Amino acid sequence: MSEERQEEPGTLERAVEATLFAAEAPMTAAAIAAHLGGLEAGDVRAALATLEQHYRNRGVHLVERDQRWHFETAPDLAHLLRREKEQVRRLSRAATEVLAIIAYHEPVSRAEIESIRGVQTSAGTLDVLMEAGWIRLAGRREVPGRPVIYATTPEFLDHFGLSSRRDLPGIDELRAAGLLDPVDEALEASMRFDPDEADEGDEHHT
Amino acid sequence: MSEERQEEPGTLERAVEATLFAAEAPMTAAAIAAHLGGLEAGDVRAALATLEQHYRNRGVHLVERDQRWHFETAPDLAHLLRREKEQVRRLSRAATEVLAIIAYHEPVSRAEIESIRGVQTSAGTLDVLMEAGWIRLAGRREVPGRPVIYATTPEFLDHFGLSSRRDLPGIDELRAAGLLDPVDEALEASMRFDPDEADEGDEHHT
Amino acid sequence: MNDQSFMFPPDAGRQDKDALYLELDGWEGPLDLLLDLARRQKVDLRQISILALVDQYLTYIERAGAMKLELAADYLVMAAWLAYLKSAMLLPKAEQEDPSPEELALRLQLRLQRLGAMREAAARLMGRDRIGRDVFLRGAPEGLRTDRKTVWRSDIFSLIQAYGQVKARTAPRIYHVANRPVMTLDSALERVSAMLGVTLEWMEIRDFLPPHASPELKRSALASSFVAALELAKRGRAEIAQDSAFAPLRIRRLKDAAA
Repeated sequence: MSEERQEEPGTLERAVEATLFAAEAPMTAAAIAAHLGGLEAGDVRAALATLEQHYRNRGVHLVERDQRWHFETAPDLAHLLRREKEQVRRLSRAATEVLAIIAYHEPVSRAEIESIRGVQTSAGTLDVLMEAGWIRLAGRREVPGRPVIYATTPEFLDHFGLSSRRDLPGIDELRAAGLLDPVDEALEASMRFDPDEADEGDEHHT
Repeated sequence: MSEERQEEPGTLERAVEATLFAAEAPMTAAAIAAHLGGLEAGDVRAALATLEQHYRNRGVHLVERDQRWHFETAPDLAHLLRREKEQVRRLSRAATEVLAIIAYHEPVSRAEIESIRGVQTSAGTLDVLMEAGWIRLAGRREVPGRPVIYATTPEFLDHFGLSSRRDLPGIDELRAAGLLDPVDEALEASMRFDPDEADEGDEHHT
Repeated sequence: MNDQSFMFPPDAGRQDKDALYLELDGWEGPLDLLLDLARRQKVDLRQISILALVDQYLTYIERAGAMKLELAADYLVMAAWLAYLKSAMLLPKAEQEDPSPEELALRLQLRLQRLGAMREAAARLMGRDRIGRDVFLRGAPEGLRTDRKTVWRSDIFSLIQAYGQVKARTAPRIYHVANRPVMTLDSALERVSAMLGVTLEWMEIRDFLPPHASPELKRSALASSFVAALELAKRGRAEIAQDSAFAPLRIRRLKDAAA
């Protein structure tokens, strides 16, 4: 359809339109007729048909369900009612460490992560990584207590631009890059003021 | 008017229409733009103008109040839609007067309200208006005693169908007649310039 | 004084005590009553005769008093003020004080105009199409919801750097003590005892140290030999002497002690 001719809506049509707009629940043609002061339900039905036609291409539709009429947002626009607003946040240092450990050692349990990091890991940190879609539960370790073990996901490789985990630099390469040098006091101090640290308050060194 | 040509509503127009239909409170063009995912407020305003035009003759109108938009039933259908139970709070004469004084003079202190009405204002009167959401504290007047001053809210404009305070009935005439100026100011002006003064007596003020 | 019916609200004309009382009760203070009386002059408030208005008010209050109705203090204060205003307006102009009665009358007129204007404004405001009375909002809006979702961001360098830091922080530390030769207490004891056995002369402690030792070993040997000397002295096998602080420490075997 390209263009349609619209007649000036009649009084009954306008009254039915307003009634259904203001109604708190869907109404039958008879209920609308009664509400408008004892009109013929048939006349109301005719008005409803005209309205239904008028709203067919609009952002709001007039729909009939179980003989009751109501306005609702057009189905193709339903997504507008619940929108997701994205907020970009940088991963905290604690979470980055945990993620790195999982990536290098997967699959690992939380206890193993903690023993590698040397600090306790809050449940929140793993939640954040799960929420980010970078780690997943990879079953349980068949040892006493059957701890859950974690592994990285394809999304993790994607985000970090890796084609596979083998792309991660090995220990020797890290050492060559100076990344294994003992953390000196200055670095330690600078890390203490890392703003990301704020959300790691629940962790303490063992 | 007989017939008008209606174009198929555009995507943005439909989205704005659906958003405002579903909204539980009036929205500014900027809020609609943000909700629809960071559109230009200008584009939304254009869509609002088209929609306003489209609904102008219908049973439901799109109205702008204090730069916020909402749909409401057409005022001329009031007699058909008025419910059995009155949804509107009945205000005492004192409360309606106080509300009018605040609306036409805002921001205004309680002492200023009382000097116009010639009686003390009971605390309950202001409370009723605050509770209705029609007035708000608007800071303090920087005079001795630093009295609290009151002003109206966007909900007040909404409720009384005012696009802005400029829409207050007769406000321009009242202002032109000096009836919104304090008595002292009007007195001074009138003693100095009022040509009627000659009629009141042949006395000349020094 | 003007026509009585002009001064009284129509239903107060019945001269019923209660009705009059209720009338008074219905006014919100003297200004309200004055405005009502002024309205009965049926002229623009700007053209109002203040003198006639004052008379009406005073008559009203008088009648109420005659009927032994309790009058609120502010009605009586207003009556007194208006009586003063009336007398001032009737006085010859020359005897007038400041503020002039014209000014006082004008002030009253201006106040009545303002109250009248606001009363009309209130009525017009209340007569507008009001939400919930004349116009209605959507009865069952679906509502809009915005769910906030956090998108996490990081990069490969941060990742490997973090791993490096974990490794560096937690790598088992190997303490290299090789290349640090020491002389144990046992060997020092053995050496000092053996050397003391050779002579009864005093010997300086540095004579007990291995002659070609590295500086590190010498420091260790000195400490161990000193402790060994103390041990031998305790066992009564040697004696230690020092002439002054930091002077050479001398050791010799005790004569009667067995070597």
